[in-house]
Amino acid sequence: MALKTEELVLNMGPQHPSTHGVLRLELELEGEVVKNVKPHLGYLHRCFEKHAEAMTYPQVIPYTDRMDYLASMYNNFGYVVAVEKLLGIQVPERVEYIRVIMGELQRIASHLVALGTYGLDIGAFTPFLYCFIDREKILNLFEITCGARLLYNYMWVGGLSHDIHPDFVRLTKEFIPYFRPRIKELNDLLTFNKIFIERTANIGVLPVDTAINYGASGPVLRGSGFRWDLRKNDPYSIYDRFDFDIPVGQGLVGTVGDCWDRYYVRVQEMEQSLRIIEQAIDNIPDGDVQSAIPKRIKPPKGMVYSRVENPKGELGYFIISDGSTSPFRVKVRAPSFVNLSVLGEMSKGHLVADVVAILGSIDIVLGEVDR
Amino acid sequence: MKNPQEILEILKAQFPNLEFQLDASLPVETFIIADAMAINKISNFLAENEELLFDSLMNLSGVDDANGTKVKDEEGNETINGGTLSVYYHLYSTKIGHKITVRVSTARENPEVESVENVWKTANWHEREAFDMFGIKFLNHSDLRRILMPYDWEAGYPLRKDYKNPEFYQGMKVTY
Amino acid sequence: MGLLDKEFTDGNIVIAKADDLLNWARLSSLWQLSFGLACCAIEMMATSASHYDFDRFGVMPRPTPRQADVIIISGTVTLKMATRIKRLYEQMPDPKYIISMGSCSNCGGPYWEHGYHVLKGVDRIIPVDVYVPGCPPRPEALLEGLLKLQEKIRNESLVKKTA
Amino acid sequence: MFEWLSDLTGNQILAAFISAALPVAFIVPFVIFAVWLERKVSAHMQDRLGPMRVGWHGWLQTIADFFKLIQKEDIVSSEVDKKFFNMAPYLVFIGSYAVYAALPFSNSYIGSNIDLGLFYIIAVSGLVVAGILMAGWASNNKYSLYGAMRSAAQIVSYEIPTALVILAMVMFTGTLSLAKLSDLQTSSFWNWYIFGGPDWGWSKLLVLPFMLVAFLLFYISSLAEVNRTPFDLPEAESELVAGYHTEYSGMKFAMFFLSEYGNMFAVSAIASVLFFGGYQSPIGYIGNSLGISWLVPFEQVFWFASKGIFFVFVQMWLRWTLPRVRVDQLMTLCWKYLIPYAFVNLIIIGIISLI
Repeated sequence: MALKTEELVLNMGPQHPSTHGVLRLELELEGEVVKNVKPHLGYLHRCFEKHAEAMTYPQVIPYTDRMDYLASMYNNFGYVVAVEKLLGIQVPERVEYIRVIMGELQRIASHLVALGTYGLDIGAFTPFLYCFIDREKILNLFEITCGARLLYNYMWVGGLSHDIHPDFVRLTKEFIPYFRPRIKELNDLLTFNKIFIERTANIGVLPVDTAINYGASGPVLRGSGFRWDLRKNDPYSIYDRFDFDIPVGQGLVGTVGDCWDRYYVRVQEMEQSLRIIEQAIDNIPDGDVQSAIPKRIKPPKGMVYSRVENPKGELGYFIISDGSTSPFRVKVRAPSFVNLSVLGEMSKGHLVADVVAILGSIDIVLGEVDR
Repeated sequence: MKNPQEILEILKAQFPNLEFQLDASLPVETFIIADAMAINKISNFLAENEELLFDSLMNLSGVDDANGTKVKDEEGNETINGGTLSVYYHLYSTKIGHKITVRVSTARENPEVESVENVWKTANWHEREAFDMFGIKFLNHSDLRRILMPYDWEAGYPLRKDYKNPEFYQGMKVTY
Repeated sequence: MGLLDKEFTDGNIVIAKADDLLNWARLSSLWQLSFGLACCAIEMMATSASHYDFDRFGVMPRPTPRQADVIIISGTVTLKMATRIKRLYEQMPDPKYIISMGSCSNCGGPYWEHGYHVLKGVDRIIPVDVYVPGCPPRPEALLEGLLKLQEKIRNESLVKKTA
Repeated sequence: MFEWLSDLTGNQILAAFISAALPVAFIVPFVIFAVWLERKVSAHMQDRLGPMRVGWHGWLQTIADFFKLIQKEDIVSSEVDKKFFNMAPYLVFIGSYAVYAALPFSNSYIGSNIDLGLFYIIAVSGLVVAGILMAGWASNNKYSLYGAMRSAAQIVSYEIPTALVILAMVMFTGTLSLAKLSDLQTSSFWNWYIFGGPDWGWSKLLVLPFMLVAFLLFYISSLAEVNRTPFDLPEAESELVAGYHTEYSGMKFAMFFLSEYGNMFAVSAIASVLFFGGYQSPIGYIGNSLGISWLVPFEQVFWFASKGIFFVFVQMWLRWTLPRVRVDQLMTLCWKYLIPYAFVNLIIIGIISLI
């Protein structure tokens, strides 16, 4: 009798320590080599789009919080920018500045979770906790502003739910010099660790044209070496006033577009976010943050596709208005959803352990993938 | 950089047999209305043409236009007969920097649209989502299954305006 | 059948002391299934992280349900996930406990009305010991929930309760 | 010890049982202490406190865990191969326990003072592989199977550099007996083999760097043999859930836990015997200077345990600092780096001991 080999199908998830939530991956393996990856989504499908159709425009904001729950501020941001475009209203300068500061703080917080859990995927437990310590400091800043730690409902159409706390500026200024050395510490502990580099360099290489064809955005696209950031390429709010760089993957330790590049882009982006906050924090003009909030939000018949640079990538809101107080249709172009579709392409021919590394480097949030 | 009007002219010149329309009546965004059964060809052209180079599909969304006749039965459940379902394509060119929205519409009773998966890979999951939520069938799609809802979901397509939620799913009560 | 599987009809001093020891062991060493669902999972992670430190109470994350004592349902339970949660619960060895964390798993939370794919309350499929309200609950609230669970375990007994 | 016990009880079989049971009296408290230590060490490295609520700084934590694991339901799913599934944890434990028979806790207490101690240890630790493979196979779970396969490949491969280092040490010292090895490194720490051994002269100076290399090679491969980070692939949490013990609950899981920590101490103890004088005190004995001769064995046990625990601590330190290597990198490290280095080292130490 001749020996025959069989492909082994391995189910990862929905309960698995490193699927970052409730994703299920069906791996077709030959030995430990991955032949094919089939992601199965929807374990956290919370019907956001249906809710958006049933709620009025301001009522949708808390639901946007719950999509990418690691970057709630930015989800608010994207939504209110879209609705403001539909309404055609201009928000006060003070609101714009505070939004940008909050958005960038949120970007740092979100990247901290991404980097920490990425360490966890590779097997290093301690960086994860160090990242959470720093994230906790940012959450404190949010908490004194709006009272919530995770889901803020802070940005409203035309304004903000609260003005900033009198101590906010001082505490934020204290945070910046505290955090810079911590980035260096993270680099020493994890980024330039020999084993970490061995695990992530040359793994899951994503060429630029494939990335664009798959619609990848954010650090995944930038990791492939494409200088693309909506804050610069399609500016919204007041991002055109600030001076910052767009870090891209350069293949410092391996090939351009590998896992390490995507990881390192995030590390560098935290630094750039600090720069934006530094420039913005001293220039917050005075004013009333709620002056531009319309009494009744009833946009004219029309539609808008508006996109912002969420920490995960391009977050787009496609809103169709039928002239009533609630949207006719809201479709969210979730960056994680689109970025995740590249996984199969990237992980073919790698080992099981690499699939974990690649998935971690995409940095998905299941709330956003499934909505 | 081309504006929608110019893009429309280019499309009309390329495909003289097909009908195109520019809808600029709505504020904020104008879009081109195209034929659902030719969208693959059109997309290919949009992506390849030297002047257009739409290499990135930002978003693909299904929409229930709810423009048919609404019928109420005795229990007050509303169903919509006739009318259309639409698919919106938001395209962007990373090389040139212009964008365009394309809309195709298809009959609600048997919604069929050509797939654009072979042009932009990202359309694969977006189209599966539109199928899952609206029941729009994408022809020549490689793997048209439900994506978010369970594979054995039988109660219809949840984002249609006349969707009715079932009472039970696998023995679990769904309603509050 | 071991000693512990039998039901004692009336208490005595030996059982009372054994109760104390076993309950103490159970409540001080609640190993949690490392399993997150949604937003609340992030707060659960924050609770395990340095600032709040779940480990102080002896809570240690275990990746496999076979070695876990408590499962924290942290987030929205969708219909697709519900069957899996039930299976996870069934895979855990007795005695096992459930903390339902956050409004979504308590009752459906903000998704109660239009959530066509959301299970309105995890207690429709598995028995819940402690409900922690909030959307999401703060880490302090989760710690309080854990303390409540410990209190509940402390009052358990081998003796079958009458009436 | 055995002679003394058989004199005391007048029965050789009874004496054998007592002296065989004594390591249990060490392993169980050690594991209880080590698990607690692991949690405390990790916590303090991560700006946390670790267990605090049961006893002073949570020192009763592991005892609570133990009592809890006893009362947990023992799940044997219907799909498993029951015979092997039930046998595996005990086999693994026997493998790691049997090593303790040859460990010289002091010059008067060795479970079994056999001349081929080192040889015996290498031989019996192979049982662990069989146990793990059995556990992975019998669990009928893909993750377990992967964990077990990885573990078998890993332990078998890493036994080669370990054995080569041990071979070098045997050539240099001329003995396979652990007790004799410890006795050779007596009186002071500069007689330890890590510092070139007890023979003074140019050979000590010459061999010193190679001893250092030998120790590093030994320690790295021993890390892999006991499945600790960065080589904890068999139970890699982020990939394989819990590896070969994914399906085990309650006491059977506790047996795996026990043998894992038992193994950690065993390899640390062997490292300390080979290179750091075993039970010998680095600074002389209080018992000798006070003239209380019965104190000396206890001091020796103390030194033996503290050297072992120190290396266990280093293992924990590494675990909470380093990421995990990948399975092919693990093999590359072993076959392309450690084994050639160990060979070269073996040859050089051989030449030095010849001339």
